[in-house]
Amino acid sequence: MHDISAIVHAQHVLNAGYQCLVLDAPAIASMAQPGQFVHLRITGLEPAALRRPFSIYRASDSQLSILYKTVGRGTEQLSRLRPGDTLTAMGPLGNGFPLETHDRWPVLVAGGYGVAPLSFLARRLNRQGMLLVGGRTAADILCTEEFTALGWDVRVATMDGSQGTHGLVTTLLDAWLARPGHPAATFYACGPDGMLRAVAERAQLAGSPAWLSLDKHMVCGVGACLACVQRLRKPDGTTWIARVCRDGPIFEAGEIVWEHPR
Amino acid sequence: MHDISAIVHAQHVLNAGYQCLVLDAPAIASMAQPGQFVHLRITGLEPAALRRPFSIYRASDSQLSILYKTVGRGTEQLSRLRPGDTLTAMGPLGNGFPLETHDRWPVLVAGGYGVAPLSFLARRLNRQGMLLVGGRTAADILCTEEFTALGWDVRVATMDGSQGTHGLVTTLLDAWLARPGHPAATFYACGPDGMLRAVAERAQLAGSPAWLSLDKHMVCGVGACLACVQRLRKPDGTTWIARVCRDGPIFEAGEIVWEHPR
Amino acid sequence: MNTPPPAAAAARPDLAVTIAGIQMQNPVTVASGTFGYGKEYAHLVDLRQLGAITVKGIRLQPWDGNPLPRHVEVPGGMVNAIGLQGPGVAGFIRDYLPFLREVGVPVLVNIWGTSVEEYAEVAERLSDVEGIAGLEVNISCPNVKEGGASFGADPRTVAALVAAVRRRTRLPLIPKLAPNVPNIRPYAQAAAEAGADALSLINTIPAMVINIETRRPVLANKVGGLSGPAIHPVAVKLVWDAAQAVKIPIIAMGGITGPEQAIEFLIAGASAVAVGTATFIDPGTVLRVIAGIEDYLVRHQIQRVRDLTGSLLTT
Amino acid sequence: MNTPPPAAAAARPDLAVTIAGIQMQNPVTVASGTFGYGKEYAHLVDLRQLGAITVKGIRLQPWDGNPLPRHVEVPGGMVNAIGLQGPGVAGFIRDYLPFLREVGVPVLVNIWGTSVEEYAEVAERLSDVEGIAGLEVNISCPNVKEGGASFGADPRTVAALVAAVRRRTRLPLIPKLAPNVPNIRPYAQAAAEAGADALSLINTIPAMVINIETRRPVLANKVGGLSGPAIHPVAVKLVWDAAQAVKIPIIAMGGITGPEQAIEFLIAGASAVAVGTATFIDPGTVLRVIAGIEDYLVRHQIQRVRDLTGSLLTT
Ligand SMILES: Cc1cc2nc3c(=O)[nH]c(=O)nc-3n(C[C@H](O)[C@H](O)[C@H](O)COP(=O)(O)OP(=O)(O)OC[C@H]3O[C@@H](n4cnc5c(N)ncnc54)[C@H](O)[C@@H]3O)c2cc1C
Ligand SMILES: Cc1cc2nc3c(=O)[nH]c(=O)nc-3n(C[C@H](O)[C@H](O)[C@H](O)COP(=O)(O)OP(=O)(O)OC[C@H]3O[C@@H](n4cnc5c(N)ncnc54)[C@H](O)[C@@H]3O)c2cc1C
Ligand SMILES: Cc1cc2nc3c(=O)[nH]c(=O)nc-3n(C[C@H](O)[C@H](O)[C@H](O)COP(=O)(O)O)c2cc1C
Ligand SMILES: Cc1cc2nc3c(=O)[nH]c(=O)nc-3n(C[C@H](O)[C@H](O)[C@H](O)COP(=O)(O)O)c2cc1C
Ligand code: FES
Ligand code: FES
Repeated sequence: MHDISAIVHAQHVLNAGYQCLVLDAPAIASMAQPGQFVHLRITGLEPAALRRPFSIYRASDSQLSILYKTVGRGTEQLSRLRPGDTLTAMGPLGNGFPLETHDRWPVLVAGGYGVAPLSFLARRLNRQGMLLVGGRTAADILCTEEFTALGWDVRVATMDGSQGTHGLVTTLLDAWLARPGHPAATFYACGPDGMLRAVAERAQLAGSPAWLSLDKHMVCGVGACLACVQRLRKPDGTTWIARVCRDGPIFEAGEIVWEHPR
Repeated sequence: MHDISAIVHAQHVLNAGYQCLVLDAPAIASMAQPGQFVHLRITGLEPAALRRPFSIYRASDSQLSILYKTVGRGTEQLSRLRPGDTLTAMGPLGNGFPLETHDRWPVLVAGGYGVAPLSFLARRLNRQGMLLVGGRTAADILCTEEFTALGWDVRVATMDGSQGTHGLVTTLLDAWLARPGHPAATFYACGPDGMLRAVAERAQLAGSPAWLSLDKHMVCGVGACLACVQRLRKPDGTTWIARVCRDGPIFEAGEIVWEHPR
Repeated sequence: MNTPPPAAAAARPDLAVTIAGIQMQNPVTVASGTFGYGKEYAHLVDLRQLGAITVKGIRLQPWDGNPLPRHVEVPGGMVNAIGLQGPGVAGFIRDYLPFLREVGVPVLVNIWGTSVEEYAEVAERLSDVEGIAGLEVNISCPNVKEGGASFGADPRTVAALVAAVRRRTRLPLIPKLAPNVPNIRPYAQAAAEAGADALSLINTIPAMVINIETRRPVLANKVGGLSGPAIHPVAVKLVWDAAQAVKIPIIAMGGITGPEQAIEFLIAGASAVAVGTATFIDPGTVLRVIAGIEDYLVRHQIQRVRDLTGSLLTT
Repeated sequence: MNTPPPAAAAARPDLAVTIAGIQMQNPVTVASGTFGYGKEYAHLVDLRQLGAITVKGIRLQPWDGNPLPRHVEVPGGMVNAIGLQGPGVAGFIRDYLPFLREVGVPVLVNIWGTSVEEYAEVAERLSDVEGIAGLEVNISCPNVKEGGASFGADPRTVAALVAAVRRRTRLPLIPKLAPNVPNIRPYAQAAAEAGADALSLINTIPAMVINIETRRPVLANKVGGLSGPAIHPVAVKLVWDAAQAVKIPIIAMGGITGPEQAIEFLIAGASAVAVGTATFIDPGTVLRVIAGIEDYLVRHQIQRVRDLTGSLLTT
C-alpha cells in the first residue's frame, strides 16, 4: 500500500454526470486487485478537506482509472482536474473480490457507479458470466459495451424504463432466478445498500455465495478511525465489528448483520 | 461605491515579485480617485477568506489596475488569476488624496508598492513635481519611467545601493530639504509606517502639508468592523479614533497621533 | 361561493417572526460588531429588507477598544480583539440613532459595562429613547479585561446581571451567552428566570494566534474571539441545547455564510438568526440568507418560518 | 588543548523531552483515536520515528461505539461521534500491545470508563503490563452518554477522578481536559493537585450538524466533536491559559496540520504535541511536524526543543 503523488493522465466524460479519471500511479496500479479502492486527496479542495474513496475501475502496470459520479464538492473538484495536474492517492486499499468462482457462474449485480469495480473484476475472472445492471435512467447505465465485448450476458433495468427493463435491477435478478434450471451462481454486487440487501436475500434463498462491496462513508481508509464499521457474524454465531475500509469493502452476504432487520 | 464581479483583463509581471492586474470594472473605475482603494475577494481562496485591500494604480472609464507585491497566500492566488477569470471587487473605497496643491510643489515619497497610488495621483494632478522612491533593492523600484515620461523629477534610493542613492528614501528627502531655497512643497507619501513617520517629521519642520496613505490591516473596508483604526488629533487638541478604510486611508501628517511617540 | 385559492398560486411563505415582542419582517438580523451601526453598509445592502439591525456593542461612556492589530485570519474564519470600541450611549443616540430610525426596521442595541450597575444604567438610558426595539446584553465578549465574559462565566452572575438590568428597563432584554461552557442549559435557564425575553448565541470562542517568527501573540490584546464558518457546528449544538432548556426565543449566530447554515439554526430551535463575519467577505450575505430561507420554505411547503423553528427530527 | 567545536558544524538540536517521566525522542505524538493502535498506519508512517504513540480510548470491556454515520466533514475540519469503540483492556493487551512493544517508542494508552471505579480499574489492569509508558485519562469525550465529558465538566469531579485513579496505579497519569469551559485554570489545577503528572488538551469541541433536507442530525449520535484546523486557535488559547496555571507539562493537540501549529503550541507552553485529524488527510503529517520543528530550532538557533516551551513574549 502506498500514498503517492499521482499525475492526471486523462479525464473522459462517460455519460452525463459520470467521468473516468486516468492516473499515472504505477506503484498502486501494479498491485491493484478488483474490489480494492484508492483514497484520494483532491487537489484544489481546501487543505483540511477529507479524502474521498473510489473503487479501482481499471489498472495496468502504470495507470489506474476510476469511474466516478459527480455528486458533491469533492467529485466536482475532481472533475475539474486536467491532464498534468497532480493529486495524492493512497492505495490499493481493502481486500478485493475473491477471484475463485468454484465452478459457479459469476453473476454481477451493479447499481450506478457500482459497475466500476465489477468491470475490473470481469477482466480478471477466468470465465465469463452475466451482468445485471440498474440505474435511475439510461444515463446511469455504464460500461455495458465492455462487458458485451468480453462476451458477457448483459441485462439492463432502469427505473424510468428509458433503457432495458422497466424497474429495479432486482427485477432482472428475480426473473433470472425464476427460470427453472438456471446454473449455480456466485454473486458479486456493488451498489446502494438496498440493492445489496436484496441481492443478499436472494442469494441466501438460492444457497449461493454473494460477495458484496459496501459503500460506507470513510475518513482514514486504513482502519484507524472507526468511521466505516459494519457488524459481521462469525460462523459460531457471535458478532464482531469490521472496518469496511480495511477488513472489507467486500464481505460475503451471509456474514453481514444488517442494521434494521426486516 | 459598488461591490461587483470584475473580469480579469490582463495580468502583467513588472519586476520580480510585483505584478499589475487590470480589471474590467467600469462602475468602480469610472469613479476612482487617486488614493482610493479596492477591496478584493480573491477567487480560489477558500470561501471564508477575508478580502484584501489594494490601492488603485490606474483607472479609465472601464478598467482599473492595481500594482501588487506577492507577499502571502492572498496575493499568491491573485497572481494565478488569468484573463477571463472573475473576482469580486468593492470600491472605490476611502477618501483619496486632495488634488489641490495650493501652488506648492508636489513632492511624492514612495516605498515599494506605495508608488501605485502616487502614480495615479501624478496623472491627475494639474502640475508636475518630484518623486522620491525607495526600496530594498532595484527590483522594489517601480514606475519610474512613467513619472519621467510625465516630466517629473525622479530620484531613487535603495538600501543595497543597487539603484540610485545608497540608503533610505529619506536620505533623498533630507538632501533635497537641505538645499537652500527649495520650493515650498506639499508632500504625498505612501509606504511603510516608518517612512511615513519620517516624512511627517520633516514636513512638520518644513511647515509643509503632508498627505500620508496609511497601510493598516483591514477586514470590512467600509468602517463597520473597527479593525483598522488610527488615533487622530483635532485642531482643538482633542483626539478621536478614525477608521483608516473609511475616514482615510489618506490623512494629513499633523493629524496623526503616532502610537509610540519617540 | 367559497372557492379555495388555486393550489398553483401558492401564497408566499410568511417570514415574519416576533421575538421578545419585537416584530421582525423576517428572522434575519446582523451580528453585533459586524455591521457597524447600519450606516456603514447602507450603500451596499438595502437595510429596509433586514429583519432587524443589531449594532456594535456600547457602554456608558465612549470606549477606545484595544490597540492594533485587532484581527487575524485563520482557517475557517478570523480571530478578533476589537475590544468593544464605541461612542458611548450619548454618542450613539446623537450620531447613529437618527439614521437608524429612518431605516424603519427594529434596532437591537448591544450593550455592555464593567459593572452590573453600568449595564443597568446603559439599559436605563436607552429606555427613554425612541427607535430602540430591544437590548442585546453582551455578557460574553472575550476581548475586554473587565466586564464582558466575566459576567457570563457563571449562571449565578448571569442571573444577577439580567435581574439587575431587568429592574431598570422595560425594553426587551436579550442576553448574549458565551459558547465556552460545559453545558449551556443552566446559563440559558438562569437568564430566562431572571427576566430575559430572548437569548442570543453564540459569541466568539476565546482563541489565540502566535507569530512563530517573533514568538509574540499576533493580536495586541494577546487573545481574541474566533468567528466564521469554523464555529458553526459548535453554535448549532449550543442553540439546540439551549432550545431544549428554555421557552424564550433564541437568536442564533456563528458561522452563517448562506441560507443553509441559517436554516440549520432554525431547525435546531432558533427563532431568528444573525449574519456576522460573512458580511465582511460578502455584504450581500444577509439578503441572500433571507431569500434562501424563503425559497427553502416554498420548496418544503412550509407556510410560516416559525414552523421551522425547533423542527429537528430525532427519532 | 581545549578547542571549542567549530561554529559552522552546529550540533543538531536536541528534540528529546521528558513528560511525566516518559522519555520521548521528540515532542510529537499522535492524538488518541486518530491513529488506531499504531498498526493501521505502520505501512505509511515509520512508527519508530515518533515521540510516542497514543492509542484509541479503551475502557474495561469491549465497547461498540455509536451507530453510523459517525462523522461529517465541515469547513476547517470534521465532526465525529465514533463513541469510543474499542476492544477493552484484555483485548487491547492481547491484540495490540505485542505489536506496539516491538515498535519501541513510548505507548500512551487513552482510557475511559462510565464510573470513577471503572477508570481506576482500567488503570490498575494496565499497570502490571509491560510496554505501557503512561495513561491519558479521557475525561472529555463528547460522544458517550455516560462517562467521558461528564467527569470533565467540573473541577471537583476532575479532582475526584484523578485522585481515585492515582491511588490504583503508578503509571504516569495525563488527564485530557475538555475545551468547553469558561476558564481552564481551575480544571488544570484540580488535576495537578490530585496527582496528574501531565495534562493533555484539547479534546474535540461539542458540535452538531443538521441535514436541512431531512431535518435530522447528520450523525446517528446527534452530536459529536469538532476537530481539525478550525479549533487550533481555540486550543492555543487553552494551552496558554493552562500553562500559566500549572507546573506539570502539557501535551497539546487540536488542528495541527504542519510544524507551524505545533510550534505555536510549544511557544504557548506545551512540552509536547499530538497530530490528530491531519493524519487522515496526510499520514505524513506527523513526520513533517517532527522535521519542521527541528528545522525551526536550527533556524532560530535554539539548542533544545524544551527551551521553546513557554517562550511566548508578551511584553
Ligand atoms: C469503498 C468505496 C468505493 C467507492 N467507489 C466509488 C466509485 O467507484 N465511483 C464513485 O463515483 N463513487 C464511489 N464511492 C463514493 C464516493 O466516495 C463519494 O461519492 C464521494 O466521496 C463523494 O464526495 P463529494 O465531495 O463529491 O460529495 P459530498 O457529499 O460533498 O461529500 C461530503 C462528505 O461525505 C463523504 N461521502 C459522501 N458520500 C460518500 C460515500 N458514498 N462514501 C464515502 N464517503 C462519502 C465524503 O468523503 C465527504 O466527507 C465509493 C465509496 C466507497 C466507500
Ligand atoms: C489601503 C491599502 C492599500 C494597499 N495597497 C496595496 C497595493 O497597492 N499593492 C500591494 O501590493 N499591497 C497593498 N496593500 C497591502 C495588501 O493589502 C496586502 O499585501 C495583502 O492584503 C496581503 O495579503 P496576502 O494574503 O498575500 O498576505 P498574508 O500575509 O497571507 O495576509 C494574511 C492576512 O493579513 C492581512 N494583511 C496582511 N498584510 C496586510 C496589509 N499590509 N494591509 C492589510 N491587510 C493585510 C490580509 O488581509 C489577511 O487577512 C494595501 C493595503 C491597504 C490597507
Ligand atoms: C469584528 C467583530 C466584532 C464583534 N463585536 C461584537 C460586539 O460588539 N458585541 C457582541 O456581542 N458581539 C460582537 N461580535 C460577535 C458577533 O456578533 C458574533 O456573535 C460572532 O462573530 C459569531 O458570528 P459569526 O461567526 O457569524 O461572525 C463581534 C464579532 C466580530 C467578528
Ligand atoms: C475520529 C476521532 C476519534 C477520536 N477518538 C478519541 C479517543 O478515543 N479518545 C480521546 O481522548 N480523544 C479522541 N479524539 C480526539 C483527538 O484525540 C484530539 O483531541 C482532537 O481530535 C483534536 O485534535 P485534531 O484537531 O488534531 O484532530 C478523537 C478524534 C477524532 C477526530
Ligand atoms: S475509514 Fe477509518 S476505519 Fe475505515
Ligand atoms: S476595515 Fe473595518 S473598519 Fe476599517
